[in-house]
Amino acid sequence: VADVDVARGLDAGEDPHGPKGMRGPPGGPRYAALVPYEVQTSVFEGPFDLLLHLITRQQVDLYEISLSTIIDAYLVELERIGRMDLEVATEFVLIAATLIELKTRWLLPGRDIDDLDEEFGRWEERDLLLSRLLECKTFKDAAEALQRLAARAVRSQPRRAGLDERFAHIAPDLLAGVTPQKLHAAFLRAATPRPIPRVDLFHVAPVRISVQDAVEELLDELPRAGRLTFRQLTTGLVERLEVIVRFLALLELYKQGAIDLEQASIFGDLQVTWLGMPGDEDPASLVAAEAYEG
Amino acid sequence: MASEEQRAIEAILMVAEEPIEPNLLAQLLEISQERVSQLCTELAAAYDAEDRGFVLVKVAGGYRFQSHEDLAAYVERFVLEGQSARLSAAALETLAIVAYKQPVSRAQVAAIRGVDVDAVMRTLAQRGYIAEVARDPGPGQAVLFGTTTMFLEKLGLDTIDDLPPLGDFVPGPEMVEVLEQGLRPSAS
Amino acid sequence: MASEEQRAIEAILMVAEEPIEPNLLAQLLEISQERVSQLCTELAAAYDAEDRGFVLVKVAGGYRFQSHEDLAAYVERFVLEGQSARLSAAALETLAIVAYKQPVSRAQVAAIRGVDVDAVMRTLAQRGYIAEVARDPGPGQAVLFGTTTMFLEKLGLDTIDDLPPLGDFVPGPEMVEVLEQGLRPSAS
Repeated sequence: VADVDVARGLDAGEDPHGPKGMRGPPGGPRYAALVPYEVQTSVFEGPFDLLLHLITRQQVDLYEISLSTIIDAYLVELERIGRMDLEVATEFVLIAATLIELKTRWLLPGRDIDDLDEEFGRWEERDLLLSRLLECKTFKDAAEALQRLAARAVRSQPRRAGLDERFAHIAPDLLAGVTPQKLHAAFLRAATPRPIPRVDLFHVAPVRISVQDAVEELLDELPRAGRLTFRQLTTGLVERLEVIVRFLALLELYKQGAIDLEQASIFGDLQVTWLGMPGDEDPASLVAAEAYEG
Repeated sequence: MASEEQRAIEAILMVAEEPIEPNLLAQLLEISQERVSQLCTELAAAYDAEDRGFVLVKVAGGYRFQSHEDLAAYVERFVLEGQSARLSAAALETLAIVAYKQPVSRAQVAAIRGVDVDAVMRTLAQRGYIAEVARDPGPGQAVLFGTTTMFLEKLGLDTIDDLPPLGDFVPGPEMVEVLEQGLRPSAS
Repeated sequence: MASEEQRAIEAILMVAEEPIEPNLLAQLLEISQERVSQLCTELAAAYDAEDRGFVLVKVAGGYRFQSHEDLAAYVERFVLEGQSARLSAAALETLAIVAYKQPVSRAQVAAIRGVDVDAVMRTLAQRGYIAEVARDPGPGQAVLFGTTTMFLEKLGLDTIDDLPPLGDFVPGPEMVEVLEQGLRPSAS
């Protein structure tokens, strides 16, 4: 599943031609059945928003829905909006990547498990996701309440007239002690450009990293370190995509039994422990098994 | 008939440019803060009884005069300038998280939203709704954000405790059911 | 009980920062100027009868609320004790932008400062340090601000050209853009 979807999601995001290039596949009958698109929302506010929408409006089962369906749905939404700006494109790549991350988390540790512990683990994952969706929904509704309060408050305007001229003589001289030099300095402070916010350039300068490369890097790093946290492993990575690709690489190694993963608390740092190469497999074969690109 | 103390409060609030805290009024009138609260409550009730076009309210910790909400249509044109643009849905949700979780770090907000919130947080800070309020004492010393006095003013709240409780917005059992259904692994 | 028309006048005068001319009130309420005068006289009489701490007066050709003269002592005390006697760093920066870039609109100052500057601009104008000097010829006709003679006196300057020169200071690109866009003549 992941192979196809990773490729499509990122290709779409990197396409410099905008909406024309982003036209998703028309979608088979399955797509039409699962996602009858009658969307009121404009742009989804992140992956949880999209998931919430898909689940509550379409009543779909996320395990049944393929990632490509979700991405198609998103492409349909983008087309409906009828415009393509950088923000939307960035958002799209982000959503696609995060969905891949979420989906991979459910899929990689194995679909057919007999082990009870693992089965429980899957339920935990599901509960975690459920709790995050509920949290997302809670703040969405809270935001609407804030909006209503603000809309009501704006109907009453405060008095701001201040002192009238009768009191001008006693108003303190606010300019006492202000010299032309101080004013000059204040201007320079105000006019000096503030640090320009870093612009995410996913869509114009695609990050060319593959999970394969990431696995190789990890195979180099992990045996030496033995035990590391995910945070340590991703220190210095600037792009979110790089972090996600590293994460996918870790899952791959986990699947192969080369590492163990532990997370002490929800949102806690992921502890990565090197277990050694499974069997007498050569690291090279492990790398070769990995084909998909990020 | 308004008492001398009530008259003094009316006069001061008439020249004030922002909500005036009860302790300042108490100091200026040389009376207790409790007395100030009582007098202001009486004044507000009197304006209400007389059906005045203005009200006396407590907002962001202080008292101020403001136009009656019924008359919004008449005062609109006086407040056009400086009327700040509406917040986007993303900004509002981020603001809600900061309001209810404060003090909160950027990373904590991002974890809840599931997306990068840097740009939105910057906008909210620039527009004066949120501000850095502390540093996380833990390692990394992340900047912690909270809402501002202006946030309270914009929402017409006296204190942050006047926000509707977050519990009011926790989805009901039907919604939980729907979400749970959606996340149930299919038999394979 | 105040009538709906009286209530509307109260609401408008409460939020107005300048005396409001009777013809503007007449236009907003869709009634005659004579009726406006009559209503205002009635309101003023009511406040007087209730012995309020504020009065409704006609000054400079318009109506406004102001504190009752009896209570000047309280207002003076409020001014002296309750208000900060120094310009904040933010206010000083705002004043500096107006001084160096005049004539400049509120929106341009806000764009350079990156924050809402309404309150600060209002205070600076009330204190007589800055004033409206022109209208942007472009669409929207934004009010343009500049510094006053009083500002020059306070800083001991003869003319505005006596401010320390900006020399080879190069403003950031955003600022150049802000200033160029706002002041570009329309339809050229």
